[in-house]
Amino acid sequence: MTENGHLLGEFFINGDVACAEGAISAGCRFFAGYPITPATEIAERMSRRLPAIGGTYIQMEDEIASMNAILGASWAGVKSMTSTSGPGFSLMMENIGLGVMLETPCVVVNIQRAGPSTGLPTLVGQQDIMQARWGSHGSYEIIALSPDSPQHMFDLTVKAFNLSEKYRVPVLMMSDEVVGHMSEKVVIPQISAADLIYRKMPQIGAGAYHPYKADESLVPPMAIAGQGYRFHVTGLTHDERGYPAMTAAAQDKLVTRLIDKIRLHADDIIMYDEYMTDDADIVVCAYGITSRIARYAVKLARQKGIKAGFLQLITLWPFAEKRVRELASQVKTFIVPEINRGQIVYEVERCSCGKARSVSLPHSGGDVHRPETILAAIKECHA
Amino acid sequence: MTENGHLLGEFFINGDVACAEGAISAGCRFFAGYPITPATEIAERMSRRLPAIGGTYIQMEDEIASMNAILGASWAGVKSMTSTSGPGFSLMMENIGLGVMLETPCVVVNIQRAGPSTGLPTLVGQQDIMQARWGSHGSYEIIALSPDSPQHMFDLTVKAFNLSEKYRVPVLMMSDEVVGHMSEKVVIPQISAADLIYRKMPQIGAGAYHPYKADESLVPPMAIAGQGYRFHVTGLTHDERGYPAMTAAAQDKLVTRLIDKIRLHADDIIMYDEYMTDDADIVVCAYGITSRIARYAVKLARQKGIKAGFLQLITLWPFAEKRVRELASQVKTFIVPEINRGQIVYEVERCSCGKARSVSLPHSGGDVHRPETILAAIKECHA
Amino acid sequence: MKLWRTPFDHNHSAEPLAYVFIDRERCKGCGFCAEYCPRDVLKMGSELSSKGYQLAVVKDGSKCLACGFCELICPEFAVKLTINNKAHSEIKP
Amino acid sequence: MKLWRTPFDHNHSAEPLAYVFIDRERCKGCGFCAEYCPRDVLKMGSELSSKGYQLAVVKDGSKCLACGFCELICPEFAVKLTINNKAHSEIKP
Amino acid sequence: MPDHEADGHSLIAKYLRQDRLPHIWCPACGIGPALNCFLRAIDKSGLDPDKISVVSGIGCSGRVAGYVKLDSFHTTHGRAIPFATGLKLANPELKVVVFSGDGDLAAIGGNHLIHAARRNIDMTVICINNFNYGMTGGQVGPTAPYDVRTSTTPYGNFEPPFNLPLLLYASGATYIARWTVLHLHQLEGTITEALLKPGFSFVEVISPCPAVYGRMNKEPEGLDSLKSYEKRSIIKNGADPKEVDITQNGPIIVGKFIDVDRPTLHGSLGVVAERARKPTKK
Amino acid sequence: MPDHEADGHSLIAKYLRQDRLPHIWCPACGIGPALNCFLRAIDKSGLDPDKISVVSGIGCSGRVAGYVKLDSFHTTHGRAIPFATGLKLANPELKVVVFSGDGDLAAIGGNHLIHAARRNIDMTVICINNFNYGMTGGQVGPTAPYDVRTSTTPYGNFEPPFNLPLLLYASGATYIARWTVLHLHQLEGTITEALLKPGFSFVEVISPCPAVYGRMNKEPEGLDSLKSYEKRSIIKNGADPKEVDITQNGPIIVGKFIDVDRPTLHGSLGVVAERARKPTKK
Amino acid sequence: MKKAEIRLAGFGGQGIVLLGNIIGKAASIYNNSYAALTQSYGPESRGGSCRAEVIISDSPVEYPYITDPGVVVILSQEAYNEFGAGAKDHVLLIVDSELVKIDNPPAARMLSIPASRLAQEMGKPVVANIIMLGFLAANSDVVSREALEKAVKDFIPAGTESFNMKAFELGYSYSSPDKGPA
Amino acid sequence: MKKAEIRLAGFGGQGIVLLGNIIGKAASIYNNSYAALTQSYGPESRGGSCRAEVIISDSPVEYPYITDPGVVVILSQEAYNEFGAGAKDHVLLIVDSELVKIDNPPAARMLSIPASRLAQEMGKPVVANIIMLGFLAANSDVVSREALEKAVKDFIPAGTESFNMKAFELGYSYSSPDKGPA
Ligand SMILES: Cc1ncc(C[n+]2csc(CCOP(=O)(O)OP(=O)(O)O)c2C)c(N)n1
Ligand SMILES: Cc1ncc(C[n+]2csc(CCOP(=O)(O)OP(=O)(O)O)c2C)c(N)n1
Ligand code: SF4
Ligand code: SF4
Ligand code: SF4
Ligand code: SF4
Ligand code: SF4
Ligand code: SF4
Ligand SMILES: [Mg+2]
Ligand SMILES: [Mg+2]
Repeated sequence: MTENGHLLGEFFINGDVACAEGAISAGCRFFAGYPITPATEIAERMSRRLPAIGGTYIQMEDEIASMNAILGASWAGVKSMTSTSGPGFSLMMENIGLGVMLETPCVVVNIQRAGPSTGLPTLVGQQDIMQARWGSHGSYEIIALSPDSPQHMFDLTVKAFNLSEKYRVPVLMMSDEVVGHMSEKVVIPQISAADLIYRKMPQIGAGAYHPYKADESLVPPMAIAGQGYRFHVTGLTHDERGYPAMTAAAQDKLVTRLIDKIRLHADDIIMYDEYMTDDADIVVCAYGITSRIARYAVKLARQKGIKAGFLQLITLWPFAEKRVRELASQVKTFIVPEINRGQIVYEVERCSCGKARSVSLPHSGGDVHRPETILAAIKECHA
Repeated sequence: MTENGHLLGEFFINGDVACAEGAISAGCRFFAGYPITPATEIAERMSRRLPAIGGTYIQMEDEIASMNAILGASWAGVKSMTSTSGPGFSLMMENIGLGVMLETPCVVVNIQRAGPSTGLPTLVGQQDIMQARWGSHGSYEIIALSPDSPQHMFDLTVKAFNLSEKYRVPVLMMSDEVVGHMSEKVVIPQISAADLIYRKMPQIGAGAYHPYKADESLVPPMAIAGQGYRFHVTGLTHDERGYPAMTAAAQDKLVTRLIDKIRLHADDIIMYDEYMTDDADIVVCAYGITSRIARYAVKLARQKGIKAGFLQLITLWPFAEKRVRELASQVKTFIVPEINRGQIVYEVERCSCGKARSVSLPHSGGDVHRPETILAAIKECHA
Repeated sequence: MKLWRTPFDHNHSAEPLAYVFIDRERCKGCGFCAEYCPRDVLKMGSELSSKGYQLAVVKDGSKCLACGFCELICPEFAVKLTINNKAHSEIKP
Repeated sequence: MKLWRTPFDHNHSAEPLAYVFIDRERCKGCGFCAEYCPRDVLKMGSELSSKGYQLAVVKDGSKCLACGFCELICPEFAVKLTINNKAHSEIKP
Repeated sequence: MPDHEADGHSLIAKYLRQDRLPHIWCPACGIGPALNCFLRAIDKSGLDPDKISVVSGIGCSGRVAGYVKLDSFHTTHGRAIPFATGLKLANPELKVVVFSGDGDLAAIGGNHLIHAARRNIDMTVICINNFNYGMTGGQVGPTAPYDVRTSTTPYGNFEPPFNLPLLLYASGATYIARWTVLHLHQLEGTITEALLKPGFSFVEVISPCPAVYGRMNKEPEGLDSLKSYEKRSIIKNGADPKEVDITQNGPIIVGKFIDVDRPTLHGSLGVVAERARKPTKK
Repeated sequence: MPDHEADGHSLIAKYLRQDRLPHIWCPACGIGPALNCFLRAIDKSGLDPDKISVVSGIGCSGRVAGYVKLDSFHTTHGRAIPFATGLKLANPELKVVVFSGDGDLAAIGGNHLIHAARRNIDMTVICINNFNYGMTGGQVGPTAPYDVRTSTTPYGNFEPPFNLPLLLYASGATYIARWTVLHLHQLEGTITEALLKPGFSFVEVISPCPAVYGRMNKEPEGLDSLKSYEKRSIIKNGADPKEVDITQNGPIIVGKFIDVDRPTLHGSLGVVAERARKPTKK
Repeated sequence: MKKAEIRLAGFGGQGIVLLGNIIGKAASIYNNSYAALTQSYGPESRGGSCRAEVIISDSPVEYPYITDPGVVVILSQEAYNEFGAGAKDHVLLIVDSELVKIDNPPAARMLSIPASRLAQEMGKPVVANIIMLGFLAANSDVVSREALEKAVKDFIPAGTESFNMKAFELGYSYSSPDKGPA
Repeated sequence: MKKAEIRLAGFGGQGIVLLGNIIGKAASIYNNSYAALTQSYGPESRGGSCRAEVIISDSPVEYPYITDPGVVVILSQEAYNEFGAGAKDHVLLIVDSELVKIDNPPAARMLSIPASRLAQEMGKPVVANIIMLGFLAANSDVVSREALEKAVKDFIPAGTESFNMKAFELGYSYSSPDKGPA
């Protein structure tokens, strides 16, 4: 363990534990949560780790309380996180919206299981992807990431904190039961201050500071409680001073900035990975655990001489719209396997504008796609 | 008032009150809710009306409780409803999912205001449209309707109960503050038994009855509590007996049916209205309060000789995919004004497959579009 | 029920212990100050404010005890009490 | 603490008041029945069930009081008590 | 000899979905004996089983709804009570029982619990208190005594627990009792009484969870817990709810604590309905 | 003469965002006087105002956060307490005050309220109890006395109310008091004490809502309510929380009811942190 | 197509939305026209700005917002500043002279009545809106007096009919000191 | 590319996932290979069916599921019926002979050890999995004995090292009555 409390070295750990360690490495020192399969191991790890390194673990009475607690902690200046799965994620929706409205950095981890409702608590799903984008009421944009392995869990959790601090928005880690529960080697590197982003603090005095006045970055500096700024923030539509402003004009100004600070920085935020797309006719587009299977299937297809390629979405939201539009002009078909009944495929279809065909490979959950299923779809599209 | 307790005649009432009266006319006799602007008048009306006609009004401790209470009431055999707005709708998400999973008929009314978060509590929004479709975790389909006037509130509420009973799914009335709070004449007709749909009851004895065994309609008959069926239902993935079945196969069977009972009956469920689309080059697609403005703008455009048409979505979900695909082959442009930063336009764009252009006319909320804004967009597309 | 405090032995004072000022823009005529002033310093006037509220007015400022209750109870932060230091200094403890 | 009832004056009975049957498929060897049988009718055996649980067995059925506690406490619904009506009819109230 | 004692196993057959056995509970879990008492109480109460609905939330205890051969509802975590409220209000003929765990009822569901008690709705709530979240692997719960070890309190629980009978009393429950799964005859009798009591009744059942809670707190076998209960429990009917809090090693006061009468929600709703039906001027 | 009495208006200027006046509250609403007491109590307490955070939920009372010139958070309906919990846990140097309404704290937020009290977290909760949901137009709330008229109980309230001091006592609060907005000096003193008390303190303020609740319950003017309080209230410090419930026309017992000491959450967290830092074998 | 647009503006608690409802109901139910009432208000229960707008038309109302009001009723200074001062000359402006101070006469035809004072003199400040309605009825022909009176009775508490009719009559027969009914 | 796939199957509470973790860690941390452990279990805390599967490979594991296990360790009758009985002949099948009753010998090469009885005899039924691990170490070369022992020590409670090593040794040196190590 380093002085900062983060681990260093190689570990054989599961994705949940890797996520917790990623958070700690990113500087997270507050965790509020409520147990739920298959995310509980994150909370358990945090409950063991945080007290020893000056952080706080608290198990709240439910997920709503957990979500609010991490918002509060963030306003006290501490990087904070919660973790849950579908049912708890649904409960958090209202206050993820509060996080968006107050522009509160924090990370929410969803280890997805199969739904709807209680569904299959111990088995995998990737069914909350659209919910991550649209699940809270009102107009907003959000950032959501999708890891494919324990190492990726670690790396993307660090990334999630960085994005969250940079853009002052809750960042959603949309993982799944398989990634959360599978164990692999995770290398935890030395993390230096330069690797981590902390929110911009106000550079001016308390009198002149307006909590929602942004420069061209569109992200306002964030004062934290207890430093004399005596600021006010509200979930109501507000002006730059943070005061309620009950007009359509104030609404438009505020919402436009909240949306634009994400949309206009999409290039900085969006991450994806490609494999043999250069000359591909058929591109399989997947994310999370499914991307490992899809990549494998594409490899098999290439062995059979089919010009298949693979696009892995690492950032789910904002959607990699530009890249999909580009690829749509090049390829004939997108195949979108996901452990749901069609979610990201809607975006792929939309951005293809009829130039490429979009084929959904849905799965109801409880298990992952078999590589053969994806391969068969590739072959069929190829024929 | 008729013997059944429903009103008869002409009334000058607002949309919220019309919704309450629609529910009563549809046979709703249980309402559980939690006050919230701008939906409170529905609850207030119900609290006055129901006790007098043998129904029950209860104000629960929050929206989560309200949602669960109406599910419970439905399983006791009583048509039930709740009403809310954005923040409460977000809180209901988990248990709307339970309603879907248990296949529980009920109606949830969302009088939309502007968000995100507390936003503008007294001012209009149409920002929860995608949330209605995707807001709960897991894979599912749902029905959502969008009224444009107090009369429509009445009529569609009756329709919502009918669809809900027929398909055993929560039906969402996605109204908005303007429609909820505006008053117009509402004609309440004599409603006969034939106008109303009640859930299919089991025709076989308790021993042979399986709560989730469906015929080709895909909608299983529904026993209610207290009649000797001694049935079990669970939010876990379950088999036809309603018993938990923790396998991917059971999940696939169940989820497929839940989805197909809506998707395969889309033609029966989907309602839309058209105005001068026959020869239109440009179609404005709108819903709710915005459709009244859009229709007016299209009329103005026609007066100026522009071949504009209008598509009003009455059913938001399932989306009128077929009709939009057809129109996309005919028209050059869709213009989609909505009081959000782009939601239904995603579906329009997707279903247009690049054949027609989709133009979003977003609005941050707090007010409605001005007819001139839509007209200007039509003119621009025409030029 | 004792709702206010008697800060000093007010009988020893010749001048009012405090000056009461009612902000006419803020007062909404609730009548709390007038009703609960222990010395009947305040009363509700007949004049309406620009928003149509009946304004509280000072009836007899000389009787003011400087108890502060009017200031404390005013829902509109409309009452401003200025302590008359001169009067206070005259009082021998 | 009195956890069970003594249904009859059992000393008057010659035959066991009830026959105890342990379902070997259900028993998971928790030991509750054996520990809390007031008459030591039951004990934990050494045999393992197909799932590897140590099974409860009847040690001395003749001492059974028919108090029903074993049946009530078994978490697995594995204990079945059959009242010996003959024995009961022999008992004069 | 009353029927229910003579023929426990046929009662079980009558009220239990035997096609679902073996159940999912761990060996030596206390939920089974509690369920056993509940089934017998149903029979003893003389209530028409066709009119009884059992509603559970999520958790090991919440699985009870799946095993009783009655109309039964396995809802979402924490929401059994509002679901049951809807059932009962929509059909007052039903006897509605909520059977669930401490986490379900007092953590995420705590608000519904106190509000239902406040309303004094006709409902019996049976709470299996095993001091932790069994189903998710033994995390601290709101009834976990101070300083106990759980999977999320590796250094000891730093939060004091609720005293559930006191909380329920303060909320308005009219019948409150507590027993351990060793006090089975008493538990059976109490549940019977609770089922027949108008208004809101609450029965707390102290129950071992050897698989997770016990393992971490020196009671790795269910028997260890029962022996601890045997040693620590003190029957004190009518005890002041203030004095029945449970500590890690202190006494466990059991008994029927509260049994009072207050107008029930259904009574008051009747009054309101009558007023509403009276033709008024307007 | 202590500073805070001498110069009420300058205090107001010090702690109130005067640029936001006039506030949105109705004429004769009781929130203003309560806020006034709070501002004075802050001053009296000697706490560094830069270290005080005020958190509110949604409601008329919840607007207080917007008017105090302190770090202040206007969160979502019912969630002020968990938000405040995060603030306090992440920075124990802060003094965290939750100022909100009966509906916000005891209806939708009831669970957070009892759990925060259970934890005995360092936090002062000031609850404006106006017996209804003022902001949304006067619906029944969980403290509304039996049989009162509200916009959703047109035939009379059919639910009994919570006795908040008793509920808080049962949950574990270590400081509990109640005053009406007529008892302003007492209220000021109580809030001052509460602010300085370690652990969870709860101050209930009985307050008129003439615009909606009063209008429907024969107190259409704020003064009517104050006069009713004057007539009905009885000061009884140390009263047993059991005996302080409020009925439609009965007495209103006011006073400081509970002031006891229990380990605070921060104390216990300190113990745990110490244990955690001790190097163990593994 | 005959169409009338009426704007009623003041602050919360003055019964403005009720006025809108009475007018709308009178028109659509008792006068057999079509009417649409929209409203806008702030978060305050009382005292915030409040507006009700009624369109009355002999054909169904499509676009439910008023675009060019023929009648504007003003019940607060704020409302006057926003909607009264700049009203064009074809507008009939009706103001409560007790609540509005007018420095420069507006372009619009203006009639004023001290409705709130008259109501206070009647002993019930709340009936100011009904007095105003009577005055409106006398000075504009958007809805018939009979229809308005019927509608008033639908909305007021039972037992207050005659008092309200007296208020209505007071307004109806009030003769404005300004450019009176032509 | 060298690749080994191991399946461990039984029921909850037997420490199957722990076994998987030990093997995975031994391979990936102490043997410098790559390993991926996946698991599947039901909602029961104990007694439900439970499975852990490990892939060990000298290159990064892409597809994380086993497709053709070379070693199958069986700790319950149910698991045997599902994964053991039909195992092909290139598979090494290791069963706890105390928990599995085999009617017809399977096609696979089978080794058995009464690990649960041996553990009970040691006085600690929970070490059955470590005995099994020792036996596995002796009869297959997927991971080195040293690596496994190191990994065991990482996972067991402090103070139980020597006891666990004894259990490991017991399994390691146990000679199966079946077709033993070649
Ligand atoms: C909204 C939500 N959050 C969390 C969970 C996960 N969960 C399932 S059961 C449970 C706790 C159960 O504890 P308790 O009610 O005490 O029952 P026990 O298992 O101890 O009998 C939790 C947190 C869930 N299913 N839903
Ligand atoms: C989730 C949610 N539900 C409902 C509301 C609507 N709402 C706003 S304030 C309020 C009640 C406020 O009552 P109380 O806390 O007593 O405050 P008061 O206005 O009486 O001071 C409600 C229900 C909301 N904003 N959010
Ligand atoms: S300070 Fe105010 S309340 Fe006290 S006596 Fe003077 S005027 Fe009256
Ligand atoms: S208390 Fe304030 S608002 Fe009320 S009358 Fe007096 S000065 Fe006016
Ligand atoms: S009934 Fe059971 S517990 Fe009672 S004596 Fe017989 S064997 Fe023992
Ligand atoms: S109580 Fe039941 S499970 Fe336990 S040992 Fe006895 S028979 Fe077996
Ligand atoms: S985990 Fe605990 S409560 Fe759950 S079944 Fe096992 S022993 Fe019982
Ligand atoms: S509605 Fe009631 S609580 Fe709200 S500001 Fe008005 S008087 Fe006060
Ligand atoms: Mg529990
Ligand atoms: Mg209130």
